[in-house]
Amino acid sequence: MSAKSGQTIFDLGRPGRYALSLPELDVSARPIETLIPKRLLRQEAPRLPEVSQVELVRHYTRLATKNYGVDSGIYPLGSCTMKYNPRINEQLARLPGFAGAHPLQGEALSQGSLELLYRLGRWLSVIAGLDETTLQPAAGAHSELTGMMLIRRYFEAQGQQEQRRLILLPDSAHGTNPSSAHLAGFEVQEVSSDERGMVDPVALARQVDERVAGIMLTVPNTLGIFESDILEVSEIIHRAGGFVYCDGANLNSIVGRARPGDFGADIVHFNLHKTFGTPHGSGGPGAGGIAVEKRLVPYLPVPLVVRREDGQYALDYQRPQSIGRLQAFYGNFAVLVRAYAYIRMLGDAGLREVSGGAVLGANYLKERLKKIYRLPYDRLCKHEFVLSGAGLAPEVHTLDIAKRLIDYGIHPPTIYFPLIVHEALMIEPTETSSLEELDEFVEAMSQIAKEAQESPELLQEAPHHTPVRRLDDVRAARHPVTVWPAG
Amino acid sequence: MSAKSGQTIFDLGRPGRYALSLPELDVSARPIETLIPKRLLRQEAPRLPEVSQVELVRHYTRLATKNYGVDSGIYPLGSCTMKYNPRINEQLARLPGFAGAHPLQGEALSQGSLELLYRLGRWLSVIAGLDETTLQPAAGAHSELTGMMLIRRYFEAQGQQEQRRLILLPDSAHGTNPSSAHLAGFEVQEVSSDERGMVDPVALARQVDERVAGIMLTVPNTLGIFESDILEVSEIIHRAGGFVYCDGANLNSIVGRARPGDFGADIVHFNLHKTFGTPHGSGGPGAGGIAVEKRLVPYLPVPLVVRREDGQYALDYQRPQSIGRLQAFYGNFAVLVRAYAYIRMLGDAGLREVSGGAVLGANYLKERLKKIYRLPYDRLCKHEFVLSGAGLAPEVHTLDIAKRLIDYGIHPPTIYFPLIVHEALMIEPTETSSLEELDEFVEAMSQIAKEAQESPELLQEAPHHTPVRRLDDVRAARHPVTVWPAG
Amino acid sequence: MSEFIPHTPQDQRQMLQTIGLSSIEELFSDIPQQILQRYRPLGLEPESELEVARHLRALAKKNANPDENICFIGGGIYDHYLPSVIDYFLQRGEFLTAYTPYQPEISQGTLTVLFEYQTMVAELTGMDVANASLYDGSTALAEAMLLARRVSGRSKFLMAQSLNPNYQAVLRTYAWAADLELITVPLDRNGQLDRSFLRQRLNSNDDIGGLLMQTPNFWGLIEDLSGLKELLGPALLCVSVNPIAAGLLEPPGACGADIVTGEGQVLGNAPNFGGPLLGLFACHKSYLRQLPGHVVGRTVDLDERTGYVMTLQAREQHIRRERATSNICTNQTLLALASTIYLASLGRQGLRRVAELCAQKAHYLAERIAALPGYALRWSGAPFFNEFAITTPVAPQTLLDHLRRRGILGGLSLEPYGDGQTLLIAVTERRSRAELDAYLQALKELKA
Amino acid sequence: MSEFIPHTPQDQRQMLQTIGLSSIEELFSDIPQQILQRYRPLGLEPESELEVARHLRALAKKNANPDENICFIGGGIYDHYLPSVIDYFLQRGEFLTAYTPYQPEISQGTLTVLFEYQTMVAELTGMDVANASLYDGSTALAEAMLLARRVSGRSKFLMAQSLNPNYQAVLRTYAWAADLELITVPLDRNGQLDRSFLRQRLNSNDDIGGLLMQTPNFWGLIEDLSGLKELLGPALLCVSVNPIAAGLLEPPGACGADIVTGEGQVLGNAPNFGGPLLGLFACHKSYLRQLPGHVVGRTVDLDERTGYVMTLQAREQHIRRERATSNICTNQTLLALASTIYLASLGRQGLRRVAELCAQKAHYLAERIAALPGYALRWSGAPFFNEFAITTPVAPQTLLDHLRRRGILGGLSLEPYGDGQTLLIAVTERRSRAELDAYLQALKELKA
Ligand SMILES: Cc1ncc(COP(=O)(O)O)c(C=O)c1O
Ligand SMILES: Cc1ncc(COP(=O)(O)O)c(C=O)c1O
Repeated sequence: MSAKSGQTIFDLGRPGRYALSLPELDVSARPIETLIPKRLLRQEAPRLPEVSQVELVRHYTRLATKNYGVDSGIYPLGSCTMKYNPRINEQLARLPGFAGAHPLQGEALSQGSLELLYRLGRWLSVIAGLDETTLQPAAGAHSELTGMMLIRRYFEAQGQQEQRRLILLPDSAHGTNPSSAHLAGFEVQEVSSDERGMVDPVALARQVDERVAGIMLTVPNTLGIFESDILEVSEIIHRAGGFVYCDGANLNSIVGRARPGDFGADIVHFNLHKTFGTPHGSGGPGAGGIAVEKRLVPYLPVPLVVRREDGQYALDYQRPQSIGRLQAFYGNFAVLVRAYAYIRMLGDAGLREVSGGAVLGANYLKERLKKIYRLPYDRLCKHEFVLSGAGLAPEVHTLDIAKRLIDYGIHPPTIYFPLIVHEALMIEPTETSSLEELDEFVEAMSQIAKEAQESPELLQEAPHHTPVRRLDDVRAARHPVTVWPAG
Repeated sequence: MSAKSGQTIFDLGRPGRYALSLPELDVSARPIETLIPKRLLRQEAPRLPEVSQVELVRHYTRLATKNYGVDSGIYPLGSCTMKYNPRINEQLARLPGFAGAHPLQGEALSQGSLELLYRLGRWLSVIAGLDETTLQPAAGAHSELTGMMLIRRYFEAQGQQEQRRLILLPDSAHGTNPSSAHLAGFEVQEVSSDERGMVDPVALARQVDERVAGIMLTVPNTLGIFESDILEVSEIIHRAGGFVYCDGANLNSIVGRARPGDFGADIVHFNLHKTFGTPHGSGGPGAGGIAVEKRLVPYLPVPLVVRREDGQYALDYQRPQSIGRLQAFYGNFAVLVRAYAYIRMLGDAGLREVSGGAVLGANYLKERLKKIYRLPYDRLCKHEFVLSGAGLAPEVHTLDIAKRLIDYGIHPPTIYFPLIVHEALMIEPTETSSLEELDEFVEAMSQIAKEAQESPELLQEAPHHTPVRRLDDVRAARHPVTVWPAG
Repeated sequence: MSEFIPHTPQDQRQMLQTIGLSSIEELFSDIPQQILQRYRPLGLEPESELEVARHLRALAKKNANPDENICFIGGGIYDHYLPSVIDYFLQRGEFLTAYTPYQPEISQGTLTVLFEYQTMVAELTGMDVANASLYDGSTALAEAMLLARRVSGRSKFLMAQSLNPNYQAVLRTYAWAADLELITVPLDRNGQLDRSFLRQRLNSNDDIGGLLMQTPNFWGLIEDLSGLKELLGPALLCVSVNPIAAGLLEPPGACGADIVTGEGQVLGNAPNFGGPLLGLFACHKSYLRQLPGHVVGRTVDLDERTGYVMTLQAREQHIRRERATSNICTNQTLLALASTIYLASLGRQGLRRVAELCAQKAHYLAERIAALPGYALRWSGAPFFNEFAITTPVAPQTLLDHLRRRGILGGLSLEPYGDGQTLLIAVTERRSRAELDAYLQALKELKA
Repeated sequence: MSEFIPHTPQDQRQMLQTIGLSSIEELFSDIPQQILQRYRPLGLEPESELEVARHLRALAKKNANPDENICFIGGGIYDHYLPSVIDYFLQRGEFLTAYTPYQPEISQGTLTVLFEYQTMVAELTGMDVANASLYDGSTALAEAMLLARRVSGRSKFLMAQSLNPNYQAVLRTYAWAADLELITVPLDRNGQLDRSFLRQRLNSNDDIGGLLMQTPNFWGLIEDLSGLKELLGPALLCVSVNPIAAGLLEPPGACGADIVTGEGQVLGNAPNFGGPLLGLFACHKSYLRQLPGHVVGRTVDLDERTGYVMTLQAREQHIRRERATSNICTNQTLLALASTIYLASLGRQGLRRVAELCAQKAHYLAERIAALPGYALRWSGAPFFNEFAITTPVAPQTLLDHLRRRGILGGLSLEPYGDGQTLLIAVTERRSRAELDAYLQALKELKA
């Protein structure tokens, strides 16, 4: 049956239907009011859908087919590292011993989980070139917050909490960076990128003083450029007594070859859902984690997974200087299982191939596409690069290019980010795109450039073959309807 | 990426790619020629695809979206009972103890499998109203063959093998019936349906003599009609010394209410993939099985699953009169697990609702559609009924109606079967179609009837929105290309 | 070349040629040599799928086998039945491998699901609006505190002592970072929020931004919310709930709550050793533009067809940057999908029935344990839902070890939480009568 | 009302009204009362998903746990590794819940897969064409016999004694039903087909329709096919193969075979206690119109786009009825899908490597067992692939029991097959060195 556009599960079903039967009560039933006072009880059952199992399955099957995932095709969404997610990981994360493990079942009954967390933490410390890792943060932004808190707690311990109020941030930074710094109580100061798209050490040195608690740098940065003065930059910050925080969302491009700790980072966060091939789940769960250098270790969140002398793994809560907890338990464990398996499958050689392949694909695309689109920063790039969609034709915007790509069966790149590029198109093919797919992408982009001149309305009205066409964002925000039925 | 139409996995990839890594050899490697003489070895590796895992996953994901299953929508394919398949069964069939069980691991290590087979066999015997069941046949047709063999072996044991050569079959019978009878060495004689769409006992009595080994009857028959003279029919056959074989493909409509053994059947076969909600898998595997009355028990295939005095389950091979084996092991076990779970979930009450719902839906559709389409046999139907697509408009055929339904997002009914209805449209909604879906189906069928008159080309050129349009069958058969690349 | 990277040596050559380089290494020439030279590998050989599967299987076995250990542990994570349809959809590549739905035309699947999810969360909590998920129940409550600070402008918060201690720890961390002060509201003698303390504290002062509490609380006791909002006045009532209990209990929204949060793991998500979890967040519609995280809204396309988009993005970090309502970016969408399918599966009557099964079975067990010599309900003056604290005649750990030998994970010892000789026991609809009786039998067999 | 049947009481009333009846029972008034009255129920209460899952889990546990029992059993079913991608696609509703692809416009998924499958089967067997699957390896060989009868018009068949005994049993059943005579070709002293018997039998008579044989044969021994077709003349050479061995061995097609069949379970399908299985069937193109079962062919649509259809249907039962080439209707498509994905995953080099791993590991184990005192290879004069027979110093069952206590399913005792003191051992690529050594160690520890 072809569903009506916008149909929800609430639009289906009839009173009395249900999709899951439940066991009969097998202990003596007591009137519920004798267990819980009547005034605390709900007057009427919550208005949930009433559908049979077949209606439910058909509804969500239909919805699934309206989505585009990495499994559907190339997904060159810059900064997001939409690489292929190995299928085996879905089986492994569902092993009953893992999926069924209760976080409070005790260390003795959790040795498998703890060993996995411990080993993964060790590997990530090595990959970061740093000393200790916590896997508690649930995502990248949560990791940033954790990292900022560590810095703050450090300066508190030094009695410098009043002085060290400033976190520096390049203007190309991801939005979570300033937001996380702010949440941890810091003031944020922007550092302008120079004409190379990088932090200029000379300018930076002028900006830095004893109020600086640290700098947050994305390496390579969101233009896909490796900060070639990174050693000087780190040096400047360190000399001023600040910390270098590395946003590791882009680690995919250097993993297996270079370590943030080796270029001065004191904290690195991981987006395991980016670099280590765990699926994005339509927006999460991902998994975070940060590696830190030894001065910051005492402040890491509790509990920390440790290996005891006797070889047993344990949760260490005896950390009096810790910033405390960042979430209820130990992190997004099931996602960490996938990352662990991923690293094991690849090994050192594979990790090196990851960055090699990611950077190779990006530079290949860049070289071919810069003949057609404007490339504001024309340098060797790492895993991604940023074109400008401006100037193709009057009245044609980056948004139009993106939407037109959908008609070619391709997921659009990230658009309008980073903010320092006008009409940005941020393209990250990842190492899992084949040469054929890269060529198809170039082909589509060239066609679109032609269309922009010959028949711009093709772009402006795109996409044409999707379940819905362009949606009215303004209306959604002006008259928000966020629950069913309409208010 | 939008794939080219007809693209196969062979059209993808590049030499050297692969989608699955393998372990290194962990025992000392020996030159393969020292293990197996060179002349027995393949000269070059078989020409299999060379694709990375991501290419593979994208290819089969794309192909999946080109298919329509029960999960996609209503599937009123007459005779096939395309009901909803409970999802839980997929998990249960994959329990490691079942999926990983080797058929030769021995009875002691297979008690779970054997118990399941034993219990399911017992239930099916009860459902059939007969004495003993074998679950060895792989599908309906295989069951028919088994049943025919039992009859033949029975008459051999009676010394009547030369005499009992004839199997009677109504002209509405499914093609597998005559084919199976023939394979078992019988001659097939057709019995004409009368104007009610049933076997006429008077005419039958005239046709029957001592050459008759049996009759194969589908009950309800392929018109969806319950043979109301079934007791007389059985009586006639029995009196003549023959067996009544009931093709149970349509049991869905009487399960929980009537038992073939109670109307004279000596053998009943089950299509577990129809009546008991196991998925059809794009054409299989299904699972068969036959229940028989006691005279035929000695001839059942080996091994038979039995329960020993001590409560242990066993495989009984000591069956000297058995027809032998019908396949290498014990039947389509993993499908049988699903059928077993299905019966347990429904229980007696649920099975009764199955037939109630199936017959209710079919009669509802029949009543509504007979106002628009010709209904050659207008009686109370069971789970299905047969319309004629003829006479809507000149040059419009049942095929066109079927193809046009696809444009409405609906899977077409079975067409051109049974053969006794001109331009047949055989419609079986099953009990899992909701009233809303039935109404949508009626709506689509009415629209199509209108279109047939107003714009017949809409039907004749349908479907319009599928990945491919109507395909050239004649060309496929005249110049067969059945392997890649084209011959 | 691994199975995940489709570049053959020939492909590499061709690409390098186009770029004008001759080796992969040259692609990294922009990284200072010093840095590259310092690189140290992990010392890991690549492993095939078969080997990794074997290894992880062995690792998983070092945990308790959930098939052989009947779980009575709660404390925020509960062992509910997971309907089979859910996992099928979680595995569908179209949901599993998509990104946050920033391109709505090819994301209507996710967006529709999130719209359904928001509706269900609002319905269960009795609130007007909900967001599209947060990390977990504890951070959701922390975000509630931050929202309450934004709208109240006040920086002192009351925090119930009956709140899950792990949540308290998270609140302390977030409060410290946001320069907020937390004041603990002690328990009354029934194990519930001490209203007289509350009344006093609120009278003496008008600097309180909100009350942060939980029901059923950490001990499983149902808090009576009536009159709380009246006491609080302009301060925000922020309540963390168990959404399964919502099948039975009056929702906080009906009792005046301003913000309701909760842990959605119970709605069709596996325990997973504590993560990923699902932070529920719902509130009064006046705070819609203050919501943390993504929100999906309904709109129309160019042809006036209904569709869904992420909306009110001006609140979010990628637009508002340091002034965003939250720093959250990646959230827990796939768990929201699971929960939506879970609630749709159970339906209107089913959720109530699950809640009833939990409550009935928990009371069956509680009463019978309490009747055993030496055992007693830790708090007998307040109603509970599906979790209860029992004081025990022996050290809880001794008892747990004893149960464990009988294949029972008997609960949570409250000793580390400062409540000696006490065991916290949770019962879900998955527990059969036979399992409950096995628990009782095991207790009877324990020599004191 | 169950969760699978969406008719509410109100829906039922509405439908009945349209039909003009007042109860569901009246819908069954066409069934004679006597019949309805005789009805007896099963005595089964409905069970919820949770309960059924609990029950089946308990039942499955009564089997050997494959995680704790390392499998060395073969005999037609082998414990190969199942790549993870396969099961994902088997579970996709679009494949799992579709019918046979009679409506090609909405079945291009299945049809394309089957076209790929046929290509791969033809390639592995070295034949021109293949069908879209049969029930299993044994019935596939039976169908080969029937095809050979049709094209040769002869009714006597030679059947190798080295053929899997279960397959022999199936052939006997089918031959009996089709009035064919089977003549057993004995083993020579190497455990292979006795060529002198063959030569004699073929010379003395020209009534033989074909030879039915297997390689590797039941004992794992590779049969030398060279010269066989020359001996057979017009009689058809029908060979059943293990498609994994095809990664290493010259395909029968290259040795003159007319029909090649085989068991496809090894190609990515679980053992499943022996079913469902996958019958491979390939032959010379001159028999294309004699093929049993479905065949998919390539064609074009109205716009000349490539597409696939089921073709040559005039052979099949639904058209040709009793004169059909076979009675098969439902076949094993989903297993064909699994096998296609399996072979595509391994790819050109991978299949060879799997075959090599099997062969190397089997030889490692065989040689070391044979070197133990009292043990010997049952047949040492012929090469084997991944399965071998060993004569043992103690009764095989004693040995198997001993191994089983060490978590090893040690193989198949050939005692029931008339070969006393002999054990048939199979080794796949899944077996690690450690597992092979554990086997050896266990044998060493067995006191004779
Ligand atoms: C550069 C950068 N930093 C941080 C983040 C935030 O990570 P997460 O979405 O996991 O919170 C992202 C994700 O989009 C990113 O691209
Ligand atoms: C009436 C009838 N009999 C027999 C069969 C054959 O069953 P199977 O396809 O399982 O071999 C069918 C299936 O289409 C059928 O509809």
